Amino acid sequence: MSLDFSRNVHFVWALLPEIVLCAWGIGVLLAGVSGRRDPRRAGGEGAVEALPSDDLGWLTLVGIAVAALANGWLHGVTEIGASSMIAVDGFRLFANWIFLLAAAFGVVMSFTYVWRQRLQAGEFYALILFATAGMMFMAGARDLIVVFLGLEVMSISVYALTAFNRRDRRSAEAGLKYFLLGAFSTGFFLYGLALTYGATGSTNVTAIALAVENGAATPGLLVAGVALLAVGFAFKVSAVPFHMWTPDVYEGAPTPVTAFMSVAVKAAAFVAFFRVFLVAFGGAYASWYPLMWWLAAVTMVVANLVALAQTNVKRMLAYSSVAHAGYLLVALTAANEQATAGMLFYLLVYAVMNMGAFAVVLAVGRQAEDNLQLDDYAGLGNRHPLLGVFLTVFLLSLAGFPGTGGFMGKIFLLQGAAESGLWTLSVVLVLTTVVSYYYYLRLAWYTWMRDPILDDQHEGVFVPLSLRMALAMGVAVVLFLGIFPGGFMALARESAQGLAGVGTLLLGMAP
Amino acid sequence: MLSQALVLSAVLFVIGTFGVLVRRNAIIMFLCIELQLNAVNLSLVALSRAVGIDGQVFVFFVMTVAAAEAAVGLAIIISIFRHYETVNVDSFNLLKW
Amino acid sequence: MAEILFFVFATVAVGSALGVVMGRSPVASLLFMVMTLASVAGIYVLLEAHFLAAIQVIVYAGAIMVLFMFVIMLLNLGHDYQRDLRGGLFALVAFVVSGAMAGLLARRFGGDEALFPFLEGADAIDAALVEKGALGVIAEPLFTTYVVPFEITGILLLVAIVGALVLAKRRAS
Amino acid sequence: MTAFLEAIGYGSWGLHALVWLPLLGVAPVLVGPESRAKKVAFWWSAGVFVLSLGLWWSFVPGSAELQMASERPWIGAWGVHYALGVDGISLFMVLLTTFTTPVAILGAFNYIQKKERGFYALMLLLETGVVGVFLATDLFLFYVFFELTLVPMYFIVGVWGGERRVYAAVKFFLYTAFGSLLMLVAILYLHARAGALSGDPSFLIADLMRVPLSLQEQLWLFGAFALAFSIKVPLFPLHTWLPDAHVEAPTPGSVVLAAVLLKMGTYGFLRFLLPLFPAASAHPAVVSTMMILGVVGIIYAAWVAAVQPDAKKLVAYTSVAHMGFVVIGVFALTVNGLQGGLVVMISHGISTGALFLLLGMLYERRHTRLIAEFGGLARVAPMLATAFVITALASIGLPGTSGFVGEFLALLGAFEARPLLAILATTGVIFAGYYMLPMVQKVFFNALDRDENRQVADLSPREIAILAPLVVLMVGIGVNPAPIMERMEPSVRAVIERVEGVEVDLGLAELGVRADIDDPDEPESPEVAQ
Amino acid sequence: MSASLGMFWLDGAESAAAFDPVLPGLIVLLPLLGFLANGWLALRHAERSADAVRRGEELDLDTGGRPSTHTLPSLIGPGVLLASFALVVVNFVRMSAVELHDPVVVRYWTWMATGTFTVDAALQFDQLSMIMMLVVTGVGFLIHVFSVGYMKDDPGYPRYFAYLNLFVFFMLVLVTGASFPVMFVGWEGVGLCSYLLIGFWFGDREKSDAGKKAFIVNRIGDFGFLVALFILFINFQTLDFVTVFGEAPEALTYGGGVVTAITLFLLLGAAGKSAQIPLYVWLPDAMAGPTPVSALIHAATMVTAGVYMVARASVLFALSPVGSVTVAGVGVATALFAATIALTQTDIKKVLAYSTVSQLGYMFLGVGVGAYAAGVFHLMTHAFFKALLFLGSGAVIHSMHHALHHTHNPADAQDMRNMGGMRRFMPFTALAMWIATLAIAGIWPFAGFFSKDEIIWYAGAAAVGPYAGLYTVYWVLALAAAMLTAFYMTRMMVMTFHGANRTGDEESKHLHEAPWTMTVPLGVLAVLSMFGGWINVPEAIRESFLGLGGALPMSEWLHHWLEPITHAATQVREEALLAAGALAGQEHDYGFLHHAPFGGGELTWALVSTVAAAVVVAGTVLWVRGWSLAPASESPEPTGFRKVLYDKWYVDELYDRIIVQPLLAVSRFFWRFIDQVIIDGFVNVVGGGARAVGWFVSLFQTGSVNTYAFVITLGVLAILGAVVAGG
Repeated sequence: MSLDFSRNVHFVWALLPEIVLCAWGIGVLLAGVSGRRDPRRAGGEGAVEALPSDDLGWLTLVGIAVAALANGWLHGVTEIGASSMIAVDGFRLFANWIFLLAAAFGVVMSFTYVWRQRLQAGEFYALILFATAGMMFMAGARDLIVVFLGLEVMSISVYALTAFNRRDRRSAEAGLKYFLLGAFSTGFFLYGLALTYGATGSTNVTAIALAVENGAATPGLLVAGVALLAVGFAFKVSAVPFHMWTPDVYEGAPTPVTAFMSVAVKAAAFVAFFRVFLVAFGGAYASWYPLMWWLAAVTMVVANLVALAQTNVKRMLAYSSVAHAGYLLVALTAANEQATAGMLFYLLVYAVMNMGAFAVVLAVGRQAEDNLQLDDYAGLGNRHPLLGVFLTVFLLSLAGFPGTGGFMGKIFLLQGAAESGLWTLSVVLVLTTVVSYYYYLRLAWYTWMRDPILDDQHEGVFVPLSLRMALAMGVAVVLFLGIFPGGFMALARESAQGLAGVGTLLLGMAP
Repeated sequence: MLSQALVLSAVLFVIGTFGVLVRRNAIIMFLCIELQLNAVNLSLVALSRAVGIDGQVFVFFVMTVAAAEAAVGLAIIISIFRHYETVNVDSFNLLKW
Repeated sequence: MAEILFFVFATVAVGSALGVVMGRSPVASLLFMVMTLASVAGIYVLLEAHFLAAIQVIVYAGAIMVLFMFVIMLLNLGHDYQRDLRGGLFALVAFVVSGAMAGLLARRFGGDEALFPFLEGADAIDAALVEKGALGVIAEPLFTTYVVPFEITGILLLVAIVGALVLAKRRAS
Repeated sequence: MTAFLEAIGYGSWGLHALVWLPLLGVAPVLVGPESRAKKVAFWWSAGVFVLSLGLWWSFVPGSAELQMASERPWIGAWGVHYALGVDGISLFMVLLTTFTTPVAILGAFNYIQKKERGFYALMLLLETGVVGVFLATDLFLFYVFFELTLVPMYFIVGVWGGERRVYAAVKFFLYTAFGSLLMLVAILYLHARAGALSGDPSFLIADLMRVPLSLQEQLWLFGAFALAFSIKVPLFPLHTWLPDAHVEAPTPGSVVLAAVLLKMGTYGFLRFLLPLFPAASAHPAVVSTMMILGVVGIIYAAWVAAVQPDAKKLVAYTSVAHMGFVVIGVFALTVNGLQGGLVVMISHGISTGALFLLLGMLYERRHTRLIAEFGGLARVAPMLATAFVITALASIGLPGTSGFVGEFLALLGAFEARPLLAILATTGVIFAGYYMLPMVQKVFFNALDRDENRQVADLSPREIAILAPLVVLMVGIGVNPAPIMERMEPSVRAVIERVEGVEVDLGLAELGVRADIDDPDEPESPEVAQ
Repeated sequence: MSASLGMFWLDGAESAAAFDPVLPGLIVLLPLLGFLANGWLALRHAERSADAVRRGEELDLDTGGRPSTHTLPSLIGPGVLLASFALVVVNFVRMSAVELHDPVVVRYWTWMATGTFTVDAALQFDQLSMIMMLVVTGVGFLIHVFSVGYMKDDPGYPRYFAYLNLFVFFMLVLVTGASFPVMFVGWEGVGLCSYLLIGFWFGDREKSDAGKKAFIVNRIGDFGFLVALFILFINFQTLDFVTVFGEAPEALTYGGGVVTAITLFLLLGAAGKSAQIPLYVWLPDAMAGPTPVSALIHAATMVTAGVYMVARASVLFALSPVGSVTVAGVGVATALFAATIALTQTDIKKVLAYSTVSQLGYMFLGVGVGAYAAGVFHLMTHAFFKALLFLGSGAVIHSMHHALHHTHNPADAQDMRNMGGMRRFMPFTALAMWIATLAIAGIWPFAGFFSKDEIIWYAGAAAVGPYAGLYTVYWVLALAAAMLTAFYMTRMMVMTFHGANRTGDEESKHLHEAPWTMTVPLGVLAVLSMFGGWINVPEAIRESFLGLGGALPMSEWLHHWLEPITHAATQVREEALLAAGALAGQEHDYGFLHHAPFGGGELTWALVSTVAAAVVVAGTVLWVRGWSLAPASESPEPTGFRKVLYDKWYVDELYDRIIVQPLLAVSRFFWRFIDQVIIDGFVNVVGGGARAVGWFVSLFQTGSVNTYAFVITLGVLAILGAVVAGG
């Protein structure tokens, strides 16, 4: 099927996955509030034996599956005619897969958590679905205003999700911080949007690109707009120095939410970041290239160094996710097709490995916010060997070790950097990777090389079957991507083809 | 008048920013953020004079967003107030370092 | 005339914006905020955005600010007033930083219309205003070109409602 | 034998089996009961060793070509190949690995008391990694295996190690990872250059060798590669991870570490550093630097070893000294030096591996490694003492043992290149006695004045089975190394010709023409000849 | 030996014009087999005794059953030596039957082959190696036999023979190796055996230390040896003797830097092995080993390896006057220096040890002055009389040990002050040792007279070419050392065998003559010490020699026998001297050596020296007998210069102070400071620094939203600033 956006109804087809998700979200919401289930009755903390009824969760999963079907269907669809606000290209669809994957993983992780924490399941799952829809809007947006609105749908959902656990002060605190700073950064983003609009006369990515390349854009406003938009995106991808919220929010948010947003929000922000900067501002590469260079370098260095000092595992993983943003920024700095494909591939791998790691954190935390300190992981490998192995694989992948998807992803990014001749940045990347080894390995050594703590607090680590399967699949995917990355790499490469590659044109500008 | 309006919006924006930096009261911080959004709206309107009507449409969207944010944001503030009995952000420091 | 009005509005806007920041109580800040919004609405009028000016006053100053007020009342913040304005070095540095930012931004807008040589300019808009009316000029793109964003705002509001509902509900136990 | 191997098609699947069979063995080890893990692992690795022996016969001596080579695309878009092959250099490294692994596993039977399944699984995983390193003919594949070896070793040291095991494991890991990651950037640079040159990216060494690089580039890349390999070797002053890792590692870990992991560094010199960056390798300043570092390593490590109170640490430092011989041999860039270096690698693998096994046996008996705690053991454990003395002598290069052949040739080769440095290095012969003999004396000789030592048991049949083949090899290679050397000579010669032919290559490359190094008819410009 | 076998080898010798060695490999292999057999027995025995030790019992040879711990080693050990010796004799006879000019090289397999460097596992049979093999296997066999008696009750009996056989194996490899590397195998191998045998009683810390010291000091020499090899290799591209020595005169410049370097490094190697200044210090300590070991290794064979090597490489030394004069200088200095120390020693084995060092110095002097045959000659005679002296002293110690053991007297069995009058208890030993003493003192017509006087004579006569002045000094010093030798040897004999017995009344009852296994070798060696020198009677005195005159087969037989080995060197020297005009006016027939520095012919000086030595001997006997000696426990400490000599000029202390301790200190410094503080410190600082920086930066994460917003604003400012400034 081909879509012609001169007919508005075609937007329905183009946005089918989003629509499915939104509709399903409303459905889940209604199912949730129809009150068949009383969370207070269903169980409580301490009652581990009885499995909760996960029906809402499964319902959500079905929704995600339907959206996935729709997304798959879109692969066979082509755009014709003038480019519209909504892109139907591989880039968007690949990103959608990542969001859906993350959402599904997040939902599976939440099953027991929602029940143990007595959260309102309907709203919870609905917000996940809405957030996912928001991300999809961002990924498909070819108009800054759609990016902005997608961003807001996503953000507001995630703000709510972060503060969702009303019984937990940390959750509320995280929610507040996230919200205040998020809104603050939205201001910058919006300002950037306004200036870009003023400079180029449009918010459509294609139109902006045209204006920028023609030199028609007002340079004075454009650079300021670019800078402020970069700030907005940098905040969402949590690049240093706009990362300050990340550790606090990741630590405080409910673990499944942390897992979800550490992956999906970052992915969505990056996808939009790439589309806006590579397509719209491709012609102004020279002006934002040093910006990204420094942003990437500073992010990698600071995040990895600070992660060294963490003793809280969630917080450590938060810094780790900041560091990964740095790696991805290298791809943005390289700004070529290879790097873009690498970014997509990396995000895919990152989604699996990071959520996997958080899933283990969740299990060790007894489906709650317990046992988050490094010390609590002492001897985990002895008590729960399989969990230990899973954690180790995910950590190795995060560290970028051969045999895991993380390695291939990193190589992909480095290849992109190489194509643009970013050798210094590559060196920074690998050196900071060495630093990151330390803290990933530290978790591994607590897991395997310390004597287990045997006390009540560490009893009751409980991994429901669904999560267990998800973990196993995650490990399998991580290893598969590490050993046979070819297929997905080809897909990523194909998906990245739609975006212009500008980096290679400007070789030799490396500072 | 366009330039002046833009300058004014910049000034308002920066005042909002400054407010976020120096106020401890979460609600006032949020107010300052609203001020920023408002400043952006002003520049959008001003630019729309030069660029086209789209800018005014955007203002419409921004207001919606502001409203949505206000709803959720205030809810979060209420939620946290229930824990701390205050909205002073310096009190919220379970999460740090 | 317009120029003078602009400067009056601008002065009031900046003054009351400063009032928002410096206000001694949340309620005071809120009222200053309303004043700012109103002055900006005035400038909207000067910029021929009449519909937005109305929305600004009705929705923004009227509805959203009232929501703020409710919350302030609800949390009874007027009484737990404390000196929440940061002072000292932090404020000084913040001021310098903000000032620098303002300078940087303002420098961009130095010249006048010369900034936008390629644009149709105000005349086109004035023409459209005459043709479609203040409402039509916004409504048309809103429901044609921007129908997708418009629908997204629907989702956005839904999300906001759900979120607010979940978060502000009384504690479960 | 050769006919039999041909009949079963060994040439086509042998290498793949050698790489992947150990990995396959992880499954039965993990699935079976804890108590059987060690036996399964041992017999499995012994089977791999038997299989690897086929290499000896199916390898055709006298050829510098890669043999049994195969390649198929792995990651097509980047030109990454799953390419394996064996030549005279890697042949012995592979055999050393497959030989060492079962020996080390056998040596672990009593030492490893907890989480046995995990341990033996990691040992097999490690074997896969190391064999892969030695067989890979694709730089990317090599790097993957190179890094892959770190993880099992990290856990072997960290989980089953001594008191400061975590410190040692992390130090080991970070040190080596630091080097190899920088090498990764260099690899990618090389790859980018190769891709830009031919338009068809490839990581195959053969393709990368065609990339014309300026001297400047070569020096940079050389630095990155050399750093990675030098840390692995380890070369002074990058060696401080080694004593810690060795002391803390469990016996089998130390054995594998010393016997094969360190060889990955020097193997990297031979396989990658010299052929890929011939101009940099032959650069006088580089040669001098590397050789000086080697010499310093020899002397410095010997001295430091001599004052160690911990026997295992002592042996660890001797590794540094021995690898110094390899380095000076390799960077002498002479046929003698390179072959000497290779023989030292083999010899060091056997003798130092044996020393670690022996120290492990001592540790199992006395639960200490402090030299001062021992004394007079020769009276109660004559077999142990005999084996130890023979091994120690092989280690310090007594003629008639493998150590001598290697060191002699390495020094000879070094002398051809840098006489003064070689003379300094030769003092290592003296200092070898200076560190080794006092240790032997204090442990096995002197008075048997401690009651704990009086009860030390002699070798068990299992331990004899471990040590006997090692001792036989030490003496066997010492007496008749020729079969080994005739197999490695053509490959070594090819490396040297590559390095020596470089200036031709460079000169023409600047004119946009690439000289075919292998073509002997290529006219050489006169200034190149000298 | 059956007649048919006899026919076989004689046939071979007659029919073939060339020398065709009989079972050459077996000569070398037999001791190795002996080692393996004995080694296996030793391990078995050690296993059993280890059990005993664990039970807290004492070791006993009977533990393992006498046959396998004693009888078998007693048969195997000397047996393989006897067989080897027989084979050597057969080959010697066959070699003497033919005119052999070029060495016969037997190749077994390629040892090392790199492509540019090849060395075969090959043995070389020529006149020199034949002489050496005769000495090694012959004297070796006698000492093995002696050991059977001497070590009879030692708990390590089979191990002892295993080591001894291994030693002979390596010694044979050393003397027959056809290339420098193969020679080096033997060279280090004997060092190893020396190490093992010195520390044979390893339970004793000091003995163990002595073994270690020997090995390490030897390794210093080996370092020199190796470097010499490297230099040789780059000049010849091979290390085979035949090629190197064949090409040397053409390939190397006479007196050039290369050959000088080669010879000096070789000298370092030789000095290590042959205990010359400055590396002699290990040999006196090596007396810690069983006495037969001292006789075999540290007197007769191993320590002469350096002399053998110089003789083997005579061409090279001839090419380097500097090298030669250094060799000679080191030799004579050692001879004199060691002799002075021997003057005051009271330990019988120490006296002999320094005497050995001193005599080795003579040999070095010999090969240094170009008298290679003379050096080898002295090597041979020295093997006889010094082995005899050691074995004799061993018999005495054995006896003393028994006596002291019986009475549980802790006194030192080796201290001569505890002896005295021993000839009454062991007359045969006394007689044999007197013969050896006269031989070493250089009294006509004992073996030592011929060999030592020849060396001294050549030293004097060498003062015609380069460094004539130096050679003259050497000559004087050598003469002085000869007198000292006569003195300290006589002193030793008198203190041991004459005067009153000081062992103790009770103890003296247990002193007795040694068993036959010990006395028979003494007897044989005594005969050799008597007549061994006659194989090389100088031409000048042949006619008058004992009136035997023409009855001797030939004068200077050894010279002629070694002619094929040394002629190249002699030729080089002569040509050089001729070219320099140094031989102008000299009669030029066999050699160039006809006059001593102060005039007088060979005969004159022979007479002078023997008379002088005889006078010293006689005088000493009278003087020392007059001393009032007391047992060691009652003797006062020596004082003054005597103490300096008694404490060996404090050389060990000096070495300890300037080499060993500084080395240890530097090593510790390297470890504790460079390794742990600098390098590891750097590594840890980097690691710790990273963590500290991380910690510090994390402090900005105050938890306050204002701060976060502030940082974000700073970031915005930075970005805006950069972009605005840039754009």
